[in-house]
Amino acid sequence: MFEEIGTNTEGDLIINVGPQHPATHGVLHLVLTLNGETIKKVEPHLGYIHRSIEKMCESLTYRQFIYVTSRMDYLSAHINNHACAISVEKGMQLEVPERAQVIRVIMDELTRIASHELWWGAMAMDIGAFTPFFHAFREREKINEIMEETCGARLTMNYYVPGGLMADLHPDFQKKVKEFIILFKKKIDEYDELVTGNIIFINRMKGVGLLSKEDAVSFGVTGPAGRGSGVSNDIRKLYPYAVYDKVQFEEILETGCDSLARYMVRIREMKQSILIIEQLIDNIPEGDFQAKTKAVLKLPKGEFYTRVETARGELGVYIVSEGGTTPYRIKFRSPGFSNLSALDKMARGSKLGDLVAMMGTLDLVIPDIDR
Amino acid sequence: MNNEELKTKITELLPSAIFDETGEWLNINVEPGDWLSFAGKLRNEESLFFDYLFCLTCIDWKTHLTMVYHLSSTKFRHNIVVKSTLDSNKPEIETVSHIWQTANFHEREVYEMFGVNFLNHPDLRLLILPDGWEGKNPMLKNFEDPINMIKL
Amino acid sequence: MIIEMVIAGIAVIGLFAALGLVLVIMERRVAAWIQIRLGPNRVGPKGMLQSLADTVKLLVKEGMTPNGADKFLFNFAPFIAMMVAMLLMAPIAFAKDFQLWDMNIGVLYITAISSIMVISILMAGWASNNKYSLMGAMRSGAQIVSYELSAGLSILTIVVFTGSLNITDIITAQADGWWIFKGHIPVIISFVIFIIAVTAETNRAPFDLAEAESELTAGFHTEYSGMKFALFFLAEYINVFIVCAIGATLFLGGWMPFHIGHWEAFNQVMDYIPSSIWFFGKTFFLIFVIMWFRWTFPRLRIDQLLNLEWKYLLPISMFNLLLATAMAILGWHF
Amino acid sequence: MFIVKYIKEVLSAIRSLLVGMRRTGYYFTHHKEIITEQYPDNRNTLVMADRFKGEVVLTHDENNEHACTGCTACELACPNATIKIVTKFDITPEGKKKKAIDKFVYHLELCTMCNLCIVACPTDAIKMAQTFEHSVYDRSELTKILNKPDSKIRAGIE
Repeated sequence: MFEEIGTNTEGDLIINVGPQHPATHGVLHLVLTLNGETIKKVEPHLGYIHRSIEKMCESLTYRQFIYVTSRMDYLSAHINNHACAISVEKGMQLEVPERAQVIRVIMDELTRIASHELWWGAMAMDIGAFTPFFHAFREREKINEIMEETCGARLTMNYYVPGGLMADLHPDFQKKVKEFIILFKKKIDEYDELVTGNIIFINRMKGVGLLSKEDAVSFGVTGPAGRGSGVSNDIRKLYPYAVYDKVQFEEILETGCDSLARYMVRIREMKQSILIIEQLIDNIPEGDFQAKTKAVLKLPKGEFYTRVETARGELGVYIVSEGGTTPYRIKFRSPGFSNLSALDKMARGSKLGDLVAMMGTLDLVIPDIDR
Repeated sequence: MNNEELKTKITELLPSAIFDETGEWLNINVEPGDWLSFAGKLRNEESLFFDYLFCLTCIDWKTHLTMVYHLSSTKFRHNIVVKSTLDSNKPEIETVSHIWQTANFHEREVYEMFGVNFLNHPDLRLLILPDGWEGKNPMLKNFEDPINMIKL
Repeated sequence: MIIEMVIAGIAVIGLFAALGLVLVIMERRVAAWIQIRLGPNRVGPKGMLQSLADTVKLLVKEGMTPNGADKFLFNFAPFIAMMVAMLLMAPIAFAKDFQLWDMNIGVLYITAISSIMVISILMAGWASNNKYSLMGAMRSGAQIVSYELSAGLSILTIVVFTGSLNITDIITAQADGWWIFKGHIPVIISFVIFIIAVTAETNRAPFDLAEAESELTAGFHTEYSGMKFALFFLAEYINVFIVCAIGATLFLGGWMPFHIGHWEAFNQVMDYIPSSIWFFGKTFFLIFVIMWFRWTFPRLRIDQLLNLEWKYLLPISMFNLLLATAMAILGWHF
Repeated sequence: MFIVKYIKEVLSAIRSLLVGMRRTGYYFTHHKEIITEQYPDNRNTLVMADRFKGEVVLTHDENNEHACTGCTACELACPNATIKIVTKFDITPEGKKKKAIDKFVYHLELCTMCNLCIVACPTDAIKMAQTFEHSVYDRSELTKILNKPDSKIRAGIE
């Protein structure tokens, strides 16, 4: 693997981007073949943060394995947990109380906003604008505070359990979320002033990292990255889970197929998430927050596949059960892994500076890729 | 298409397919030898149009390995699961990375984790594991690593 | 004569040190406030001594030379950067009658010397034996060479109006009003182009491709550490100061106070403010603008950077120079 | 026309840049918007959320009594083997043998604050504390024994 690094026979420059590199936001290792500034080939080398979560889960019970998945795509921890909780509930045919489902959706959407918020700041930083990072964190901090108050942690909350939630909402939750909505609506226009409308930014993103609709489907590029190529793949719309079929929202599709389209999808998606939260926040039904479950959970023999929409794309949780208290085999189809595989296709022929824009708009979270 | 229609259509394409409807989606068992031509038909047949391979994985059943392909169509929105049983002593199956490009990475992952050899794969190398792990397949049930694995 | 030179040398070095400290703290404070942070606030009153602490840290750090580096060039490059910065100090008029060397080709001298800067960057990038450094150096080579053209052309606008290359002459020509006010549109356009071009020439964001952090880790000074890095760092800030000083001299009247036509009383009040304060005030205002750019804009891509120069700035400034020449000949300025 | 388009392009580009500069200029001049928290300085006024999961503690009342029966539900619930309960047999005044905890060993270095042990506890003996400054100089200091010396189980808890 490392002999090939240097220059190849055609005199192209081979450089390593990562595992420690400011633009990879983690330990992603890309081997680039460059001709001058032009990229000829991108070759990802993964596994620097591989913990084999799938293998770990084989020895954890159905109550225990949910918390591990927060560490996968740590920016959409709630949504990962939601997928696992749904899988177990599907297997046990548990009815989740309405209240728990509504709260789950609100939490998921808050997580999605927080994740896009961080992506926006980090991507702007990749492009070279440092200020948006801090502005994005200001709003994200508010979400983290809401999470901390209700779930007890800021990033890896472990708030969902099979059958509902671990605890009821904090009394201040609704008030704080409403305050956040008002604040966020004010600040999202500032984002446009600072970054979206900026001519330098538009020029950096437009026509960069083209990924056609056919390729996006073929590479399995999902989430905002796929929707930027015009692929309708929002699991919340196509295969609604929890109460997503009862709320009004729009699936954002852009047809630009480039980095700017992927960027716009996320920016518009944040507004849709706010819309979903607005519909639900005043209509949280009263009742239990947790279904009655046995102390030891057992799934019947069979296979259970759950698809949810995380902030990065489609997360699949595939549980193969032999009827015991632990999964026999569990597979996480993580969105980042498939999204990354399209990077080579996108990057060929563009400039080195474009690579960071592409990586930024694919929104790569490395633990999500490596698992 | 619903499951019944899918069944009749698929039986036309591959008479030897065995169906199993216990799960959420239609399960189809195929022989590893039939897989490549069957996959091409699934992708290209106009009324099926399975253009989106959303999950590719393998299950170690100790006695044998099972490849699992989850397929979906972005046009008709129907899903199927294709399974193929491999011999655990010499697991081999044809690659589908030229039909669904996402299979490239997923097959590399299965190759290193389960040791399944994908015939005609363009770039079958270790993706996640570091150098020197060829032949040791961590996701197999009989894998032992006294240093890195902590038993609770 | 020798004593004079020694005193001047010490003064320049002292000014360098002071400027480095002031500009670094200023940059950090501007960045912090724009980014809704407090900024340095631990060392000294309100964190004012932070850059002194940083300097001490950099002094005691080990200056490493990579194994495969060209040792001589690697160690020599930061000094060239510093030398260029020092040479550029010579013709700048810091206050009334306070100038190291009032040469008759001051403006030409500045444009000539400032192009040597690129050599130190190329040298550093090449000698580091690091691919990132080399790419950074090559980028900045292409960048500085092309942006010198429009910087030079916009300076020429003022030379055309004044009819002299001498810095003192240019300043005295602005006694009845700064060029930015009495030069009409051509001077305003060339001022804008000058600011953009010098931002690029000093390798500062949004034109910091030579050290583009997210692409090339740290560009040409990736391998530098300790005092050698500090010299590059200092040279960057000194260069910013110098180009802003030149901008202030050419367009904003240097140490010349702000005068309005025949408002004698107002003009007299303005004259009471020392000329050095006028000079440094204008210079620091321009420095602030350049810092403001840095913390607002994303970075350009290399081809866009060259597009901007060759397709926009250069044609505009050439046309602008033509316009300015016509105006100077016809005497259409105040 | 080409020239008009060119000039319009330049002007709209400059405008978009000025819009951004106005926004950053606003924050440069409005210091009320600063959100920095000066952490070690505001330590005394810092209030953690009451559900914040900092570390597991075994609650003791003023009589140095706790509610842990040593049932090991928390030990079983823990995904990381963070908790180890060592039991012993106490002799009650009536002369009967009674199971009680000897040591409630808690490995903070392994804990992921997942809250599963708290949920599993049938007697609400353990809870999450809101502490968060856990740094120590030696790793062994993170292995804690939660029950205080000479503490007893509260009467009436089975």
